[in-house]
Amino acid sequence: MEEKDLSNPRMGVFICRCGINIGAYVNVPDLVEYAKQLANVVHAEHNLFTCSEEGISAIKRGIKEHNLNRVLVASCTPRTHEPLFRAACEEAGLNKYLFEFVNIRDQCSWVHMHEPEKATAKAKDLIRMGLAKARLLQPLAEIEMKVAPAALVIGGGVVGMEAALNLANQGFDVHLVEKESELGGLLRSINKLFPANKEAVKLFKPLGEEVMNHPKIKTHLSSEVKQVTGFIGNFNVTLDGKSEDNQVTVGTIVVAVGAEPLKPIGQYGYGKMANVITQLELEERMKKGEPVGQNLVMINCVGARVPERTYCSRICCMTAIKNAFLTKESNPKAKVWILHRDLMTYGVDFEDYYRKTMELGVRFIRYSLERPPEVVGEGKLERIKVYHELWRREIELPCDTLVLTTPLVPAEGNQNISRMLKVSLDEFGFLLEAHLKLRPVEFAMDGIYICGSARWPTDVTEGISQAYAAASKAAGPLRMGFVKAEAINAFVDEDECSGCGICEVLCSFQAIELQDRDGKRVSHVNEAVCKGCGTCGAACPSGAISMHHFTDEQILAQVQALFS
Amino acid sequence: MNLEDIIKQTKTYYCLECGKCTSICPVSRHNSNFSPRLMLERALMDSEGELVHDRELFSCLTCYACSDLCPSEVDYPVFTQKVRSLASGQGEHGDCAHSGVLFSLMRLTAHSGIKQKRLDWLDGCRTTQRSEVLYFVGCAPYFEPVFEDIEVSPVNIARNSIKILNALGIEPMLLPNERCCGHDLLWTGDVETFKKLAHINAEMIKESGARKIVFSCPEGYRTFKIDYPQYVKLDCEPVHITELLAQNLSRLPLQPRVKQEGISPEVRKVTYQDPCRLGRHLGIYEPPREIIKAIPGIELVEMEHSGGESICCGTSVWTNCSSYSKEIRIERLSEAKATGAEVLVTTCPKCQIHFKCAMVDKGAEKGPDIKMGVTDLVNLVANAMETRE
Amino acid sequence: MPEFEPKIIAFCCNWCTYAAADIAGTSRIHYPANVRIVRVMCSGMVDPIYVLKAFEKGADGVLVAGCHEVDCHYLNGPLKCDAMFAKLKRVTNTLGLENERLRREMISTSESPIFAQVIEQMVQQLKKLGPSPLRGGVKA
Amino acid sequence: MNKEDGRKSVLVIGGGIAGIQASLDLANMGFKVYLVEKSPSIGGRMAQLDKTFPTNDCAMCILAPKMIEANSHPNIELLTYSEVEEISGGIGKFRVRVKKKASFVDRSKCTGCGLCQEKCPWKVDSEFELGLGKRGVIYIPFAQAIPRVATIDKEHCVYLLKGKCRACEKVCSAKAIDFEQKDEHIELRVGAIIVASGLGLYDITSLTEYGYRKIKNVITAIEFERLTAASGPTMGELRRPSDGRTPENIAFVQCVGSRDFRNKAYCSSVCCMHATKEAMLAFEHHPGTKSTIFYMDMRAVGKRFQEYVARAKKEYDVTYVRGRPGRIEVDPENDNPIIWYEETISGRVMSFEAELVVLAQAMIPQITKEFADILGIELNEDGFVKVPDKLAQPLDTTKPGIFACGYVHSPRDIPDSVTQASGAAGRAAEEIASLGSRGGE
Repeated sequence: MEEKDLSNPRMGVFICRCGINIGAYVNVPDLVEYAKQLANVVHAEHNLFTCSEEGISAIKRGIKEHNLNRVLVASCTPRTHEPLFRAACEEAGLNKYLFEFVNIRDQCSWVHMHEPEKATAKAKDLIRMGLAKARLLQPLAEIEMKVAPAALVIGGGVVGMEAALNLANQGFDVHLVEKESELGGLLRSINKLFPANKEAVKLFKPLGEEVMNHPKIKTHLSSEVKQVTGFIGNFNVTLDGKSEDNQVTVGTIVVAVGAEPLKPIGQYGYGKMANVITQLELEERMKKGEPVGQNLVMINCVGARVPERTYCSRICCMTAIKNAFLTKESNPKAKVWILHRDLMTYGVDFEDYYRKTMELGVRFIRYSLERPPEVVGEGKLERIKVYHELWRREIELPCDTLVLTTPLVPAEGNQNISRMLKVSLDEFGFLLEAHLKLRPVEFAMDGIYICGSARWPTDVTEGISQAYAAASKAAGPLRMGFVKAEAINAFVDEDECSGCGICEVLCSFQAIELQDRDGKRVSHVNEAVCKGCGTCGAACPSGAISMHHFTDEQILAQVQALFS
Repeated sequence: MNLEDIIKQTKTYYCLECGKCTSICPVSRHNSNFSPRLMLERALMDSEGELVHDRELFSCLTCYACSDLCPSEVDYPVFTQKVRSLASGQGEHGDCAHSGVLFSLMRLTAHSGIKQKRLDWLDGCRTTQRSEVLYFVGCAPYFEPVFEDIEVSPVNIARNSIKILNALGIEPMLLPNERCCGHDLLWTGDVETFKKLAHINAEMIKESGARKIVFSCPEGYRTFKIDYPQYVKLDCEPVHITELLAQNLSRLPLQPRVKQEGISPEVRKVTYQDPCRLGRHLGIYEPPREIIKAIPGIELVEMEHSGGESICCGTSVWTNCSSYSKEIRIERLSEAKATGAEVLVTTCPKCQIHFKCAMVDKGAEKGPDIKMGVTDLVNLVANAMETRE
Repeated sequence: MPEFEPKIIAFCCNWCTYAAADIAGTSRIHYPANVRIVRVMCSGMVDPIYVLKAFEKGADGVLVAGCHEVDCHYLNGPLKCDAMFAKLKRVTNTLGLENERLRREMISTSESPIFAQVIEQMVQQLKKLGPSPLRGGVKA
Repeated sequence: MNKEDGRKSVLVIGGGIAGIQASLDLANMGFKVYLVEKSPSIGGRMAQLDKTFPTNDCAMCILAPKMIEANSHPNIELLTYSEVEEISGGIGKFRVRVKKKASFVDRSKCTGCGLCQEKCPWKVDSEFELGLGKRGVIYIPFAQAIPRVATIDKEHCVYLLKGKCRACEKVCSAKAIDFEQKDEHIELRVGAIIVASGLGLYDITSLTEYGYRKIKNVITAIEFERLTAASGPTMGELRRPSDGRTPENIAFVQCVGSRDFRNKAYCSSVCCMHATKEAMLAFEHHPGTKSTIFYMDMRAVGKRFQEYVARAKKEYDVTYVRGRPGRIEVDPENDNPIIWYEETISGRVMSFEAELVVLAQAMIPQITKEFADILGIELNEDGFVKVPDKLAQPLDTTKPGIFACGYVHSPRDIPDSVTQASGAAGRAAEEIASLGSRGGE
């Protein structure tokens, strides 16, 4: 399309009667006449429904016949109708950002039905204000940036492997980085997995092989990510480790570094007394087929839901119940008691598994934080004393093996990840998602995604679902081959910029960084990352940074116009 | 059967310790020492000793109010029944009301040698030696003298039952040497005697060639329908008289006007007490109501708690008839009074006995006014027919 | 002479309060016609100068409204707005502007009735106060 | 359409948050998405919620932008008020027949002005308001509905039933009313299908002990949401049904139909938290409101949930009582429900008088056996979509190429549903891609 001359504004105004919704309460013909008198308005008309076929063609016609270079529609809300009218402008060869919208239905006719004059007067003000802004509108382009068709997956547990395979099967090169010398993560020390009681090895071994043999996946074992620069579409990653090529460029990144079970040193004689072990150690014994005792007592929430670690780590109840189930199954004569504070067997499968475990004869005893269990025995494990909260009495249980159920805690690696990727940690040290409710596998930072227990403790099933979720997010830009940057984003007047860096600190998306311009430090906006909230502009002391389509001039013009 | 087996059989291991049972238990509401949930806790923490030696073990009414609502479907009444058998093995029988007279009578009938004279009240009833239908009389002849001073006549219930059957053209046979059904023994843990009785009765019934056994007592009915088959083979069908009548309502010559048994001819409003055995044990709620509604001039008004939610008459199997039991009865009768009904109708002789007992009780005057007519449904029906002549 | 009609200018964030105003429309919730909305992407982008200019030009009241913190489309814009607003408020107080003339609100999409209430209330208060002392603008 | 096109498109069934999220992710991966929703608007259950735990952010505020995005996304075609009738073929080349139900409104002409629903002389219970509010027989389901178009409910339309009225037609200046409109049937070719039909509510009237529908001031949790929502029938004023008073003493009863062999053996997973949230909301609406939650296990297992519950106790005066009530009765004097329960920690049987009781009604998967048969997938005994290998392929159904997410898959809260939705999208993309390499036949 040929460039329009924007030097002198030629503005067209299209006012919608919205059937009677506007027409009946606002004097639309009056508005048209009024608009015609305003500076730079070369055309004004009203339509029964500007959003209808006729309305849209009226806009296109207007742009052609009157060679309009600014268009204003006064009708309903931009929140739903702006895309439609912008498209109309574009089809008529006018950059869609030269379009302005005022809302005289939701803000005038519908809320001031009983005061038609006032509604009309207000509509005039709004149109005048809109035109004042429209006069200053500039064409904008949504720049597209190429995306490197490869992804980085950090963490070689099942979750990381599933993410890598999903991306690789979609045809993208994947770099899978695992700090250990073999794949599998935490599952390597797990015996069986609930709810199906499937051997963990049967899950992670085949996965590992599939990953190793996948033509699209380059696995970097005993390696760690040293440095990451760049942004979505173009991350430059430096690895340190055995692998020869330690420089890779990827479009998106998936973080799956997992978490580790707490070692309850000093609690209930753990580390001092024989046969006081964690669930993980119990699993190792079971895996080796070692005897696990005749009288097992399990204590849940050891180091979890306590003042120093307030959270519930979600998967431990089921871990305990699973191990109790397997113990009873292999040795029905054994006695197993699970001491708990609320059983978290949510959903269908877990509740069912819990009931089956009851059926096998595992007994559940509710204890309270105020009166925790005690180990009884002369230097060795003999009995467990516990206050049975629902029986309201202290009881003693014979015990030859005490199993402590401990929560997952954030991996040390998280600190490093957080620094390197400029993503935040929550108060517990888990990685912080963009939005707890609707963006659980994304970071605030574009192009980086999170899955598995690094974000929050999850079991295998949930972890794998998250892996697919993160993978599908990561696949988006890779499949498209480009990312569209917000056209409405911040820009810097480098002459004005004093390089104070307030904006850099303020930006929640790491979209701004100070750069050197021939010796001078100026802030630079990364259009690929900027979300266009405009907060930087409000804070800039020297007025050097502002946001396209919502510039100070444009907004002040609206303000000024109201009172002119 | 040991405690572990009982836990398995009654699905006690599913207990979520939620307390729903205790919150709904009519006994627990009055007697804070009794809690079905805590009984189960003991079982699950296998402290059998404590369980069997707790006198409250015999406080349970086995009324099924708890198990009907139990989210884990734990069968608490059966749990109680089985644990009581453990207990009785260790000499625990609960506090027997009526100084255990009734129990010794029941056990005596288990003697194979005895020759009872239990049918001297049949005047006006047509019965036969051989018939498809057998009417099971139950404890009536023994209860008659024991409870006549509180104006309950179980024999009259039996008599009226037979008259009604006659009206339907049925001439039932009776067992001249019928034995106690064993219900109370089973539920107090004397399984051995229960089995003896079951075998003797089953044998006699077999010889009689009956196809159908009619009961006016819900306990006998439950015992034959649910408990006997676990020990003996019965090749005939037990039915409760209310089921039979409900199916043949049109054939009943029912007249408006009711008299006798403390019921003035003007009686209009009655309320109905679902006996636990007939209601929650066997799910028979509607037939009795259909019958009452079919009696011209009688209006049925429901109590606050009725049908599946109805409350037990306060005692079962003659054990632990305590002040709490009395409180339950008074509460229930107050509910009945609140309906404005003049007569409380039931289908179980024991309900009648326990309610009447509460009324004549010394000190009852001091409490709320709970005096009202109490009668059995068969009496009500029989009267509605009799006025014909 | 006709009753004094205050002019209020409202800077509303696109995601919550502007939406609330829309829903007020679709739900036909009536409120006084004294307010003019200027749409901004985030309450956090409201530059103090917008507000001061409004008063300078003759606004009788200014409303700065956006998402509640938790609803923010940009993570934490409202916090930034609050920080700005606190400073601004002190300045306008010093200027001798009555407290009611400058108002900060958090109004979510589903709170259109509240949007209407706020406008209603502001209009009442401003009518009591009369025209802004800064009306007529600053003569240079 | 040829097979290639089929492979580039995906069908998503259900326009709730899960379906919307799956559609957006697929669309952002370049797939053509057909989003089929049987009701007139997308939004699903989440649209009915006031706020969401544990952030207490407004459900509509975070949902509406996604609804609008789904509506304006060039790769997404919304098929609202439509139903999937028939499916043939398999992965990579599904043939899908969709019925666009006659709404008797030309949805392209309707401007959503809402005049018709205002002028419609006939009012019926609003499904969206769970019968707590009314709507016109011609209606837009709720203020933020997407698409914002009117629909005529033919079950109740007096013109369609009796041939008289046409009031809506008279007021519609867009000339959008079309009483001649017929159901329309279209055929789609898609490579994969995602089932996200969401959650239904279990009928708890059978749990007579709790008196729902018998005792006026006993309501369900979802009804409570509408009573606190600013856009709800009471404009966000929490009022109890019997007398419209604001209750100052509210009881929440958990596991009503859930964790119950007689009803639903499973745990509905979200009730502990929504009760906590609703208790907080009651307090926020009316500071000083006392809430008591009757529970068995406080299943606060999600991120920040424990802290949320702690806050409820500390700052919102919420008391948690461990005990499952056995019966709710009513005080005829003041219509106050009276809860009988055992406080299992003290072992005492007690009664608790509340001004309003909110029942945590069990939730069920929103899918029928018949519809599962149409799709050719199996359901498990609880009616959720059956997943053959939960460990290896947690989002796959028994039929290749069909994936499930959200509550129809398993009891899930919003974050988990959204995660599954994105995951299902990822699986669909993966499977279709690997077909490509195999030629897809």
